[in-house]
Amino acid sequence: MLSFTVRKLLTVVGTMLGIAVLTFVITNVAPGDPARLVAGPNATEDMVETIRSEYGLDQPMVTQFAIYMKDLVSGDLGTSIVSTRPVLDDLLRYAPATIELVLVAMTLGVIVGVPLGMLSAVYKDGPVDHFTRILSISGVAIPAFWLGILLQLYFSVDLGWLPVSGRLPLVTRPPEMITGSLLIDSLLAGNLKTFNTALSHMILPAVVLSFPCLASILRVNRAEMIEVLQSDFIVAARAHGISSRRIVVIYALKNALLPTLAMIGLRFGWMLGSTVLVETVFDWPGIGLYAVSSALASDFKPVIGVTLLIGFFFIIANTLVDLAYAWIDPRLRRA
Amino acid sequence: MSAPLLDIKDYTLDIATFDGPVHVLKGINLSVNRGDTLGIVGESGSGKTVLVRSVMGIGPSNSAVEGGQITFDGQDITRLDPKGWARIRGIRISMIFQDPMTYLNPLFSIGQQISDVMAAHERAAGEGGSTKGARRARTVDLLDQVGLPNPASLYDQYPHQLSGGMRQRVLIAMALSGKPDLLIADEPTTALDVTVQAQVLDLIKSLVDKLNLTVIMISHDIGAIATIADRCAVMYKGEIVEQGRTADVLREPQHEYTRQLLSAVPDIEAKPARTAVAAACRERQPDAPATLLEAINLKKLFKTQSGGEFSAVSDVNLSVATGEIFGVVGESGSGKSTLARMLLRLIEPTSGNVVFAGQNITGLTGEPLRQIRRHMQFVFQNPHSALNGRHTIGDAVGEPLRIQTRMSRREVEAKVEALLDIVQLPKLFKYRYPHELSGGQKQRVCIARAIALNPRLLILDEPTSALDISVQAQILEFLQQVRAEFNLTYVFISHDLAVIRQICDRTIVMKRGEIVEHGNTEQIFTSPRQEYTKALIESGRKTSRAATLQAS
Amino acid sequence: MSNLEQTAGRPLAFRERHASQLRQLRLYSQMFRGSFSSMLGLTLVVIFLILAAIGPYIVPFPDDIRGAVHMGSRLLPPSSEHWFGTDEMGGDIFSRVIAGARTSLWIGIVITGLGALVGVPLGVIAGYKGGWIRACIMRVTELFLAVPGLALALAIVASLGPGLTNCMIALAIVWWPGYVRLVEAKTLSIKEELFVESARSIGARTPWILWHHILPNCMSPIIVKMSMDMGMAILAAAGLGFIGLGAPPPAPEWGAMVSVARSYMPDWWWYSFFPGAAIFLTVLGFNLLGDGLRDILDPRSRTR
Amino acid sequence: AGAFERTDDGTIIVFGGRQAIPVLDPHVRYDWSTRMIQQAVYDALVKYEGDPAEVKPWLAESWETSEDGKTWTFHLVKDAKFHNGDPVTAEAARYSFERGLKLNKGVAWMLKDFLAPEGVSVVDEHTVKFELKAPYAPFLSFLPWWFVVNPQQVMANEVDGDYGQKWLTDNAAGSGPFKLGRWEPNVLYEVEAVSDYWKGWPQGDNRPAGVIYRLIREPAAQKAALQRGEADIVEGLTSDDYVQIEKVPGIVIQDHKGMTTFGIKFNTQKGPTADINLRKAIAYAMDYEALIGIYNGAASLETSPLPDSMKGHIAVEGIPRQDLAKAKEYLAKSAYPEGGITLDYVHVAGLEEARRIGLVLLDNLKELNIGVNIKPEQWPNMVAAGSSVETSPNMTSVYTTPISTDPDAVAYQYHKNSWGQYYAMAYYDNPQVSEMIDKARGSTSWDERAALYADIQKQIVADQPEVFGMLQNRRWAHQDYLQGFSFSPVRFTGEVDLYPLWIKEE
Ligand SMILES: Nc1ncnc2c1ncn2[C@@H]1O[C@H](COP(=O)(O)OP(=O)(O)OP(=O)(O)O)[C@@H](O)[C@H]1O
Ligand SMILES: Nc1ncnc2c1ncn2[C@@H]1O[C@H](COP(=O)(O)OP(=O)(O)OP(=O)(O)O)[C@@H](O)[C@H]1O
Ligand SMILES: [Mg+2]
Ligand SMILES: [Mg+2]
Repeated sequence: MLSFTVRKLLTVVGTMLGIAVLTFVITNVAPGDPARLVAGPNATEDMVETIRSEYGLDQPMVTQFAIYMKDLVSGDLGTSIVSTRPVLDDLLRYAPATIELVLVAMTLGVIVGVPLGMLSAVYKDGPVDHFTRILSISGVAIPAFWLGILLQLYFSVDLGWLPVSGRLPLVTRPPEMITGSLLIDSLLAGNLKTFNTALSHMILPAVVLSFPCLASILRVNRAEMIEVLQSDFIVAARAHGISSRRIVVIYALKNALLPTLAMIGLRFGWMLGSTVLVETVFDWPGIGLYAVSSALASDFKPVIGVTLLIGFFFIIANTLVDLAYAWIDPRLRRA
Repeated sequence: MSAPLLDIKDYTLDIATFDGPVHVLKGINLSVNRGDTLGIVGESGSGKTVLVRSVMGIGPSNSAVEGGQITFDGQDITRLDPKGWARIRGIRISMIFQDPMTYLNPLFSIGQQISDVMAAHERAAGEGGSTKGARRARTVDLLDQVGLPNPASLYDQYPHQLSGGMRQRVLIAMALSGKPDLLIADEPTTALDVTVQAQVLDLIKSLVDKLNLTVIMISHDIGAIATIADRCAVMYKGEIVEQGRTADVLREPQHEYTRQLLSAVPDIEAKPARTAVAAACRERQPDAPATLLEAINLKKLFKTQSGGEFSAVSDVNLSVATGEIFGVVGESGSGKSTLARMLLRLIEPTSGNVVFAGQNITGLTGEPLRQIRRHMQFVFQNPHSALNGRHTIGDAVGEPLRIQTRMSRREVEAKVEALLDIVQLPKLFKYRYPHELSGGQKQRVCIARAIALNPRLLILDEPTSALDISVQAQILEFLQQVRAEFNLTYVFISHDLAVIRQICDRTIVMKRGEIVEHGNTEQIFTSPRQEYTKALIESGRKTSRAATLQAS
Repeated sequence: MSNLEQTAGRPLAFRERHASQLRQLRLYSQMFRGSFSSMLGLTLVVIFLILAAIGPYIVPFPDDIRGAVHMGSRLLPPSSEHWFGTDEMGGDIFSRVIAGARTSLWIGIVITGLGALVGVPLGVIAGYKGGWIRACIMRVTELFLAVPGLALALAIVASLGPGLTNCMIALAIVWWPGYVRLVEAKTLSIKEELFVESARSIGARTPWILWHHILPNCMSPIIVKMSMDMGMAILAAAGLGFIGLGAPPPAPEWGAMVSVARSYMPDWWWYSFFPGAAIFLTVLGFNLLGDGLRDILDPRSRTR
Repeated sequence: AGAFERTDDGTIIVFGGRQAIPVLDPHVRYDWSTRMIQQAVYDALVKYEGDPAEVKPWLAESWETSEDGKTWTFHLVKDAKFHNGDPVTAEAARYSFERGLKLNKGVAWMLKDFLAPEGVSVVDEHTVKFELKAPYAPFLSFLPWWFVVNPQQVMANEVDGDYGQKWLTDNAAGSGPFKLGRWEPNVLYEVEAVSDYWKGWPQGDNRPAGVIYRLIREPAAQKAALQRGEADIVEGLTSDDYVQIEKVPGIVIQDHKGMTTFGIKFNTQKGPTADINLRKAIAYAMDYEALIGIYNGAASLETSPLPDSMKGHIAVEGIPRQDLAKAKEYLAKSAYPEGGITLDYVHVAGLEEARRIGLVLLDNLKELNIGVNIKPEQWPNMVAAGSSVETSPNMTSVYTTPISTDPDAVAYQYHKNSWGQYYAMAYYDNPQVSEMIDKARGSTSWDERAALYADIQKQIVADQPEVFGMLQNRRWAHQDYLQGFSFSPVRFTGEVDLYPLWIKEE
């Protein structure tokens, strides 16, 4: 068990280093010059030079890379040249918003997607099935940013039911930060009103983010359910007189859940990636927005940082999925 | 005698397919009385499974009953609603399935699956649920009854932790948990080892006697039917062509098909009339070396998943003389296929040497290896997967020619047609795809492919075990013909002792990767030296002798 | 069988020789036609292809495609003259949306084409060769797969600078690993098939096996994935265009159009609605088509 | 309902802006959003106010200049104090200038060529003296942007001799009318009113309790926020939105003529645009009315390189207006009489109007058979490309907001010394003009300078290093209950003086 954990840990570290190398190389293929941006429009060449040397941008690329990797090993992700803050601080500040959003969206995707997938598999070719199939294909095909805009237009502007963007109305003081999740923190603080407003801000972005995920979970679960329902052991269970309900909800679902779990893991990473679009549309102060604004300013340390963080979350998610796999599937359990 | 327990009258069933409806069952008439054991035999695809599944109400989804009815215990169950089925399925009629590997849910423990069935039955019977503990006790009891060791600890184990035979016992236990009036067993032993087959058959037989069950058992193995069933029915192309007391049917088959079937069963007791092919062959090729193939201390280690090592073949020595048929027998997993693959260098031996026609081929790579492969060919166990589904038969047969020779396209075409002729397939087949051919035809294609380059040695890895008995007989006979025609030397692998006895000159017996006995085939059969060999022959006899005994 | 023997004497007609293939095709087309969603997908894709081919020649305002300015007719709502209304420069949105089909088709083809071109050979090699070659290829692939594509593409375009070409390069860079994984997995399983061993036993060389046995058997999932990816690539490119890293003006690129149009919400809703709908329908079409193809070509891997 | 929140202290105004404030340090960064908050929490010796902008006494109640124009002495008010209670002294002022010059970031460029850190000295507790290396006429016009920080606080938070940069990034050590409140980078920034601000409050008891600057990146979201009453004042709507929202009752549009000039800079040294005839041809082909149209009328055409409200501005006669005949005439004289070339037009990615001007240009140049390749670039990359003659694009759209009201602020952009700067992407080289600029900035006599600037303007227009575009109006939309809005053209786009704002409650 110990060696297993150590091995796992080593792969995680290895992958993270790999991602760091990859993103560093990628973001440095063409030289942008963020120093100019922060130096201001009128800055003279020597002022730009000051900033360059302060951030080590005047060093040869190889040296910059060596320094970056050295710092990285000691947990330092470098400094954002735009915000002048350590990237790690910035990430810690913005990550909770993203994580909260992604988790809510994921939950939404799972609690809607799995039962719907199950239903449409059971009533294959029925009206429910047709509806969910349209839903699932649309979900994957619809541009998230466009859907976001349309929903904003309808629910916020036309109907005025939900706020347009942001995490909280600005006059609302956020609850004391404990977990970083506004929903949980406001509940912990016993502030239902804040909870409700935070939730109302969450709804649109979470729906937009979860839609494609919901769709693919639904799709996988449906396909798996159909396949499992035709499998020999389900036939056997039927032949042995086990009730259809039990067969579907317990026997088949558990088997279908395995590939669904894999999809959930996959989609988790994907969702983290799409936050760059959704957070832009909804002005959600998370790492996606941070990445976009940094990328647009050619400020690459934060971009690398965000990529690393997303990669890290993704690995964590996949590890969790693996654990869940082992928990569900006795064949994978170790002695 | 009162009314039969199960009565099938003029039952006709169609299955809708792309090409229109297929008449899978045509006017089936069958009745089973309480306490009867009925066996159904018939070739693959004759409709046995569809028939018994219809009795259970779990037939193919796109099927339509065209006529007739099925009556169970006086009740018409042809068009029963789900509620009605709930009272019958699994409780009054229950079923044991063909392949124990796929009929158990891999994610639930064995005990859980069995006690679920019990709970379902209690609910259906309206008895109200018994406690979990009570169910557990009964489950353990049942597991004990089907002869499983250590039933209490088995309760919490998962299917993958059990061997095939154990799983089949679990399935039997599950089928018995509802104390059914009628038990249907669909080829309960085909997926199992020879030795295990016999045990499971014994178990079913003893249960039938002990619990006074009414049983329908399907098999294409006439021996198995003869062991268990006192009545039997023969199915052919969706029809029941013959039924009656098993002994009668076997002794005096009425229908042409039955006769054919019976004559195709290889007889382990029969002393074969061997033609002296080997000698003739050597005569024709006096310059050929006496020993064509030799294996010296061959050894193969596999890495297991847990990181350890597993010896699939250890220290095997053998020598095959030119022109002989060299037999390899052994139970499943004894390393036969691994050995064969090593002989051909399809997998690398961990150590040891293979000498072919005086040349050590162990170290060969690249071009020399390719050249040597012209002379030794392989016929695989499963013809269904040995052909690439995307190539036409013509492509498949022509492939070795294209790879190994410089023949022009037209020459290849001509040769392919000639080869198809040799294996007795119409020339037009070269435009067909494998899935359009029957198993026997596919195996012929494989053989055509193997002999395309005029090899000297053919290694046949259970060439008939995936085929029906009647087809098997044809293929065996055909192989003999080809051998005579091409001066071939065979290494013939099989777990079917009767087949081995019929055609092999010399034989080795393998157990867990080692040769436990070798020598003249007849000698091994008449006076086996090892316990293992004896047991192997004995269990082979069990199924086979019963057939012949009752027939004679 | 008897009539088969009769015909054996004379040379065979095309129809007879290819009876099997024809039957297969007929089966496919029947299955395909039987599914409403597949047909819908096919229809959408065909419309899209037609528009990409002849769109620029049939639009009412061809000048507007290349960014003509009509300050007099800015932001007009949909009307009989301007079916989809006009944009902030007085351009006819209908014309621009139609013309965008070609841009999108190009994007889709380049990205999936490059992705497959790089990914498939690597996947086949990794799957078939095994050993350290496989380890190397798969490590790199997994590395790419460990970072969500959009995030990585964003970083690449940001570094290369915005523009359609860079956008396509970036997406191609993040796209190939998907093919490697698909093909590698498929190859691994095909490699174990008996027919491959059978080919080896008759002395086939590795390239022969890869080309004649492995690749044809990988083809179905590759085709399915490529048809799906056409849509997904268009979607991803539109996403980058939306962030402002895609095609520069006045190229009629749907994502970029939505991006600009976003500032004109909600009063000028048509501006963002139609390009967005075009993306949606196109991607939907390719997805449905891919789904339909999968059902007939590769029914067992319906899960992904 | 208004967006403002009532607290015990009064109301809190909500400002919706599109740009973040990553670094607040007044000597490190400035852009409009940053400076708006800097102006709120810090004081400088002097302050710009009014339209036209004038330099008003602030921390300095009076000042005098020596005869040679090299020494400036400022007398500080006695009652000014920092937010922590420390008095604002001459030493604080000196320290702040030293800090700004030594850090060599942000504002440093304005003075560093004329003022060394040692040139600032404390005369007495309330008097500070500047000794310039050479007379520098625009000196005073830069001082409003040199904010005074509290040396005690800064030095207390110094790490590794960084002059407290790290700390000042999101803390403040000022004496201004507001102090920092909630500070959530990338979300919102709050400043709270200092009730006993040393200079008092013009709106008296109506002064707000504070201002929240909320980041709303999307114009559509901004508009929605305004309409839904989630913001009291917003900036950065699209031109069409301003037109639209003007009709909404309860919303007021501030529309003022600004100083931000727009020009399409040609690369005058390299490529086809080195040919003055081609440049003239393009300038005459341009549809100037469309430039106004893009802003829905909220802009005015440039009549000179200098913005209208700048001292010394003259309307240069004969500045090109659209005239296709003339354009073709010039084209015929150029090296490309038939056109047939394609020129790059680079603009900052995301700048909507610049993009649209590119479209107009593209449309107009079709007449000359000249193609236009519109290339959006990230700002840093564009600046990097522009920093060398070789890589500077054929045409670059450049907005420049002069940092002060002194004509030198714009004229110097055409000096050869400015080469390498983004606003000098034209690589304009006219020794005569450079000489006149040098002369004007060294002179202490306004009349002499005015004459020089008039000549400079005429000569630059004649040389056509750029297409002289328009001055865009500055616009904000706010609720009608928001009072005290005061415009000054010298502020950046979007920047508002928060000090006089207040909310009128019914
Ligand atoms: N779901 C189905 N759809 C179409 N055809 C089917 C279906 N199920 C069975 N068949 C066809 O019905 C025929 C009878 O099949 P069945 O499974 O009963 O054969 P079997 O006698 O049990 O063969 P085996 O010995 O191989 O088990 C076969 O030709 C088979 O192809
Ligand atoms: N590639 C492999 N990796 C690991 N173990 C293997 C591999 N191939 C075979 N084995 C193991 O080696 C043993 C011998 O296998 P082999 O296939 O030779 O048996 P066999 O006698 O041919 O059995 P059967 O009659 O079922 O075909 C088995 O236990 C099998 O699990
Ligand atoms: Mg069967
Ligand atoms: Mg084998």
